[in-house]
Amino acid sequence: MRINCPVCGERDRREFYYKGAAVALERPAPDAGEAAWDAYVHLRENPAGETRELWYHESGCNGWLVVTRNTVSHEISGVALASEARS
Amino acid sequence: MVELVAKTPCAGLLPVSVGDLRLEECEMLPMSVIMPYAGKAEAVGTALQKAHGLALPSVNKAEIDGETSVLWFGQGQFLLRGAAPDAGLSDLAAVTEQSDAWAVVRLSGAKAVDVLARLVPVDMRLSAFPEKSTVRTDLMHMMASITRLGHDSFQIMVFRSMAQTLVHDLKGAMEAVGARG
Amino acid sequence: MRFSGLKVLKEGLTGNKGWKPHWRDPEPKSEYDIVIIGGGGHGLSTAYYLAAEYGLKNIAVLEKGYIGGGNVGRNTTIVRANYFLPGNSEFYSHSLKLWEGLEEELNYNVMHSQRGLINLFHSDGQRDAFARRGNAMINQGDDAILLDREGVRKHLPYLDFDNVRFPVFGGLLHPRGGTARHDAVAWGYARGADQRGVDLIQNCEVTGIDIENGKVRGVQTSRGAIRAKKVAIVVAGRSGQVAAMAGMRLPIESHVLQAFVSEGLKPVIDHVVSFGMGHFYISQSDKGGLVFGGDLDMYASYAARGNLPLVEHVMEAGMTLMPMIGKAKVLRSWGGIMDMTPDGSPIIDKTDTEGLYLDCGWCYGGFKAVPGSGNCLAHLIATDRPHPAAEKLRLDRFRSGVGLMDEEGTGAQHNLH
Amino acid sequence: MRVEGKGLIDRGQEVAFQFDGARYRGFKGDTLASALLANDVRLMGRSFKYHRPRGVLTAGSEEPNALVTVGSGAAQEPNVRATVQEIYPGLSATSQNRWPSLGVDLMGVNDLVSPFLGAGFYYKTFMWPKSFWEKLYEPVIRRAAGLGALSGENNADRYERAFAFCDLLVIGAGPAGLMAALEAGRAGADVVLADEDSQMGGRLLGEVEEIDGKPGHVWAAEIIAELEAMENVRLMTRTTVTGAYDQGTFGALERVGHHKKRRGDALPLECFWRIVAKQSVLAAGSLERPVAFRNNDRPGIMTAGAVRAYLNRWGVSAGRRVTVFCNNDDGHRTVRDMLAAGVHVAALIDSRHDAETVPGVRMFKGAMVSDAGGRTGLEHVTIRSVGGEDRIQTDCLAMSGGWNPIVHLTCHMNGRPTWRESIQSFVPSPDAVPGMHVAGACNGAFSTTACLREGVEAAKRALEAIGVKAADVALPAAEDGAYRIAPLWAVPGKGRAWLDFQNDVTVKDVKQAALENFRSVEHMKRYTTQGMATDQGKNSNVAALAVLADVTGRAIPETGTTTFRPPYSPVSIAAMGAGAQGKGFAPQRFTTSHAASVEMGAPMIEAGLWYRPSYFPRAGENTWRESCDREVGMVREAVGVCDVSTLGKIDIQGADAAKFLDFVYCNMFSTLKVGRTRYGLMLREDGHVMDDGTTARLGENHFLMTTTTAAAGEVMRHLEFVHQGLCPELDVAFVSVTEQWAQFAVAGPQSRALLDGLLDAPLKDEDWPFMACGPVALGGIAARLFRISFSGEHAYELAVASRYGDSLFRELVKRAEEMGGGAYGMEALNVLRVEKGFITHAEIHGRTTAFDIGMGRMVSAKKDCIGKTMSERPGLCVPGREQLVGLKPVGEVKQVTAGAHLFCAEDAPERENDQGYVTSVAYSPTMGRMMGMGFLKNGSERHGEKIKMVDHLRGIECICEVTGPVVFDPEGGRVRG
Repeated sequence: MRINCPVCGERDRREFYYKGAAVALERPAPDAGEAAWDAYVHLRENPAGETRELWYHESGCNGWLVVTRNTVSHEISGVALASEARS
Repeated sequence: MVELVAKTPCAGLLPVSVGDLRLEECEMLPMSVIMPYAGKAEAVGTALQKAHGLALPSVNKAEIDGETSVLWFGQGQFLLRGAAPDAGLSDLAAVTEQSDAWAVVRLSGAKAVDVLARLVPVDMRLSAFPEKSTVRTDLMHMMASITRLGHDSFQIMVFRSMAQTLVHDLKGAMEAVGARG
Repeated sequence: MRFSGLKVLKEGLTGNKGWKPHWRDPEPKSEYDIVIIGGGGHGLSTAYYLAAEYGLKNIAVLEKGYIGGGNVGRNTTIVRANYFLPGNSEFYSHSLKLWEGLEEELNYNVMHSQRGLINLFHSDGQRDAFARRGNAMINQGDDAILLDREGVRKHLPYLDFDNVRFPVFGGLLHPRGGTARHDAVAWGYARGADQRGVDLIQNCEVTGIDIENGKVRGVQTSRGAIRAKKVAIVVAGRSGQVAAMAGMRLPIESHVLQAFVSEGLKPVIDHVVSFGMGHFYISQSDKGGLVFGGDLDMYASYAARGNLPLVEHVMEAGMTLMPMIGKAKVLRSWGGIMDMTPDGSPIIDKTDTEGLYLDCGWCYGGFKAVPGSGNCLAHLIATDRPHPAAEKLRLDRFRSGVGLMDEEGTGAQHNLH
Repeated sequence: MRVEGKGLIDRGQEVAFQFDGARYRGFKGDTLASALLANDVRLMGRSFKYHRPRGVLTAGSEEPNALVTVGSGAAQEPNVRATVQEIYPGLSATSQNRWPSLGVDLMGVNDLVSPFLGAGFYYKTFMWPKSFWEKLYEPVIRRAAGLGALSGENNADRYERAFAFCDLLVIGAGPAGLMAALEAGRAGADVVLADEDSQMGGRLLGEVEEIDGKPGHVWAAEIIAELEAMENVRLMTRTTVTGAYDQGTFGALERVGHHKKRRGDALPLECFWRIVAKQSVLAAGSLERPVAFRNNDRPGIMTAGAVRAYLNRWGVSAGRRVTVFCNNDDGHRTVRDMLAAGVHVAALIDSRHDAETVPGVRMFKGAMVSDAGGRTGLEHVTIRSVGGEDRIQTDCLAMSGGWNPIVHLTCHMNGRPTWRESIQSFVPSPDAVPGMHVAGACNGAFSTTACLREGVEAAKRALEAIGVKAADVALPAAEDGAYRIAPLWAVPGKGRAWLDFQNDVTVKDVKQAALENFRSVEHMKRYTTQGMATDQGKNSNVAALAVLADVTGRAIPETGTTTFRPPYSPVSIAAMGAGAQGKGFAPQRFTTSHAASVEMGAPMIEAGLWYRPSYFPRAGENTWRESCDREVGMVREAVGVCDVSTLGKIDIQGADAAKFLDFVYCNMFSTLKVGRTRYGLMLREDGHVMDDGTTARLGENHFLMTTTTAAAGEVMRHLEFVHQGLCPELDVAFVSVTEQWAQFAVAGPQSRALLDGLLDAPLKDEDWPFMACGPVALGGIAARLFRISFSGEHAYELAVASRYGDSLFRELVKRAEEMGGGAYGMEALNVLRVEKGFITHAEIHGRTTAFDIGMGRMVSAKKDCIGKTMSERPGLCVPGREQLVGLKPVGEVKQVTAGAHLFCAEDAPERENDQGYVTSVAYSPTMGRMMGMGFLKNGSERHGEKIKMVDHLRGIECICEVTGPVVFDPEGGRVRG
């Protein structure tokens, strides 16, 4: 598997660390309530198809990336820096 | 007054030669990581140019002038090597002393690129990685910075504590490449 | 038909013509009391115990492919009860006890082989953690023996004790741990359930779950609608998709776990060996293949196949720990899809929908749980009360934080368990 | 039998080798199989289950029968295909899976009782009595099973791994692959051409046919020479592309040293390549399949293409009286070639009534071979036709049931091949692997002309995809015959007819599986073990599927498909894990004091990737405890020195640095004064403790964070995530300085005196209260000093640039020794911290909260921080949670052990009664007793209570008094003094 880092270019998967769904970027307010926090920390859409997820280019540029990837074909259709990808 | 003796990261480990392949430790030169503060990258570039005669390199590139070099070192990170950073830089960037943090070696020889192909998951052939290219990547299991100094010559950096493993891995690859003739 | 050595002899003498189907292929009825979605190990054992222990007959298992085609047929066949946190302890202990009587229970040789499992440790800190685990196993009534380095050497003389990156300090031996023939477990339960009247419906994909007024009414399938009073989702690997049909979002992320088998070799590894520092475990099948694996590929996936960095990492771990396996050749690699939960432990629970049950989140521990999971889920479905061995496997523990079972201590990041 | 005037072997170079101890001669260019056949050795192996005598079936890596063991001692390599192993002077191979010898194998008795060993028999028996499975049945089965044996010795050969990159990877160097490489090479693309054989050319090497008026192998050699001369083309022979992975990554195994007699130590035996290709052309060819008939596994029965290849490439006739049996025209070529070489062809049996007549041979049309005789070597076959049965004396049967495209790599990413009726086989589905273009025989194109054409076309499609202009390559003239086949999978009749040769799966087994309702192809395979042998069904899957389709009354495509998983052919663990043996599994990290510590005799132990000294033995000390007790005493009474450089150090700068720290730590850092240090506790977002450490404020916007050794990487990653992902607007930058600084703890009542003597200027009391930090100098060298303590003593940590670490450590130790102290190691460090109740990852093991470790009040109420909300979940702060306590043995037994569990004194030690567990223990020389730390339900409220510690594993029970975690100097006077 190779990921096209927007900073470094295309690199082998072994340079990257995977964290999980990009929902981790959408941190609720402290008072958002139990359900919102449960959803944020635990619940996952977990689609069999395209998903947005967080990878860290640990051995490369140190960039946290939002990778749009298909969980069935492993096709990667987009990569952006997390610092720029937040809605 | 106490007198402390300096020891280089690869002391006692290098140089090593296999055929025309040679691995040696680079001289310990001042090194610092420069991380421009928000919106200050351009100003850092100007200051760097003024103080050290080198521009801020673009991604995956190195600026080299004799002993002094600036490597792209990661997102918003640059490594100044060969000169103590100009004091004025500290107003524009987080400047952090790194002179002792890295083992710095030079691998040279016609098949140096084949040696690296055994350890590094990046295309390091001249066509893909010309002179003054640099990458942050892995070397076997270590985070590394690798820069092409010349046609057949590379500068390789890993954390100082891993110097022995670096030499072990490179030496093994040099032997294997050498044995193929 | 009852299986026995005598039967094999008799059939052999008469041309092996008298064998009967191990299970029927019935057409789905329009209504069942209980529908189990998923004809894997857990679904089949659930159906079996519902029929065998609770005398329930009107049950269907709906399988979108062929029975036993999921993770029960693609794993490294390890059976153990070496957990240490309440909830897991009693559950896996219960499951292991069921394993120990499984051949007789099912009249099917699942080749459960209690050859012993050894978890190696490589530092004082790891030894202490394993001591805690071993003591918890004994507190639970199971078995554990703490081995020092020499004790490990006696069992596993072929490890590299001299030049390994992480020297072996010792190991925790779980004598009742071992392996079983994975496919046979699925087939044995399938045959047992079928004999007791359960309809095993293959090539029947569930496409919807019918819910009215908070009560489950049945399912929509590729072979038509089927009404049911109770429905259980037992589809580890696909739990999220099926639960979504009931409007649920689960605390699960699906990950691929690769495994490997080598060419056949004369016996050389007698135990199940686990190398924690390298995320590596290995045993040798009765046919002679080394069966081994490592960590997850670490990215969400439904592809049931992995990539080279993990492959190489597993091989590296094998080479540092037991370099005598170097010349064994990997014959086949495959991947299973794991329901990873935020604490690495499973869920057997009711849902907010009346009559809808959930059995999921087995992470990479599902195979050894096959008997226990089916037995406990059957209890829950039949009595509407959790089985005592599974009462802590609750869905709401993440939200409340009560009774988390994070054996790895890595926290709520699904792939780290 | 060697045939004069044939073959591409070098008859000028004779090569002596051994098989099962007997000496033979072959020629350079021979494989073990061709050389044995040349020496009339037909029996080469035994089957897996029935131990049937077997000869070679094929001439390639798909060989299921002729598996041998090569070499001895640590170099012993089992399961080597005789068809792949090239001979070299001194090669020594032995047969396997037989006892006592290949000719007389007593396990052959299995064959006699085979009616009782049919498909799935073991699921139905061996169940009684219960205990006999592990004791009797399984050991017997295990010993009988398996093929070759590992030596049991550590691998002693070098293996390597490498990466390669290209625009276009061409897999297979037969006519299609050569043309693809030529097209791309001439177009200037960066090409890798890989072929598993020792010579490129593919089937052209084994056939008699012309391309552009030249013998095929001559044409191939010319193309190869042109490719070799191109700088942009890399040729890789003996390289099997084993797997297709995501985004154009391929695994490939190169056999570097297997064909060489003396490999020095440095030459790798194998190299496992990771090839990254923008596009690929699959030109892997096809495999001929056998026909199932009674006793079709006799040694001497081979595929027709193999018989041809042995003749044309190796100059060997596989028999003296050859018979050919086929259902397609390809078998006729074998007749033609054998006759041309002067080999006697006894008969041609073609199952097709309308087969074309082949002159010069007795031909049976519309006939089938129904049986074969000759136990250790074929002697005769029985031919059944409308005219009845004929028996023909023959020592070699060349059979062709048609050809199967090698679709394997197109299945590796879950692509499923599709059935093509015209060739009675599966072909790859389009786009099964992104960027892969399939050409030639593996695409179902069986004429040479079609292969050449498809090779060019595939390369052109690949070039177009990467924007390289195609070059003009003229299509050479070659054979363009049609492929005519009539399906014939299994000859009807009694007896056993083999499908999977190695695993002994017969047509009967498949039928029995269907009878027992294992009708899904996956069920059938698993029940019968069909396709699970070392060839992974290459020779048998399609036929087995066809038999299953037949008995279940379904068409083949309706019955299922065949799929394949990596690797294409088996790959050694040593190759894929190359470099990891010994210490290569993970980097070794050494502190600057390592050499000095080793010189002092300290045993070095692993701490993550680091090595740290366990203790520093002195003369007269016989056990680690003696050294450890002395070292603890030194720290408590004089001064100790300990290297703490392995702790993570992160330099944090920026206008928002303080604000950022407030967010990642649960306690406040914005209030910390410059020149001061504070202990910080970091939570995971799920509310549990992630890590702890001290952070120093070096300037208004400049902090230095310390992490534990174990969590350094995780914390760095976390900080970057929180910054980039959650608050990129903050102006803050991090960089690890762990390696920049060599840092030493100087701890004990004499620490101040030691430093005053060492530093260029003595420390002023008012500047250096507890938790102060700042710059100092020694010998004119800038250093950093922190007045922090992990021992509870008046202590400092002194950091210098790493180059001085070795020197400073020696100096510190020397000075400490002069003051009655010295170096201390991990054992003493642990005792000192347990005496003080300081936690490590033994306590913050990922399941504990700030509440559990008595630091609940550190979670600041004044601000949000990572983990705060979730730490307030009901389950994380309820009464009844296990909380940190100290444990003091008060009964007869004084031994506390880590990992023991805690129970109320009157309770049985069972799970239901579990009250907690012990995390850390130490013998405190200071207190003169064992002490422990652990977690106990409601522990903070139970100080003074007596509880029972039970360690089943070590057989220890001990009554302990519950205390606070701090054993020594609970008021903390010493650390401030």
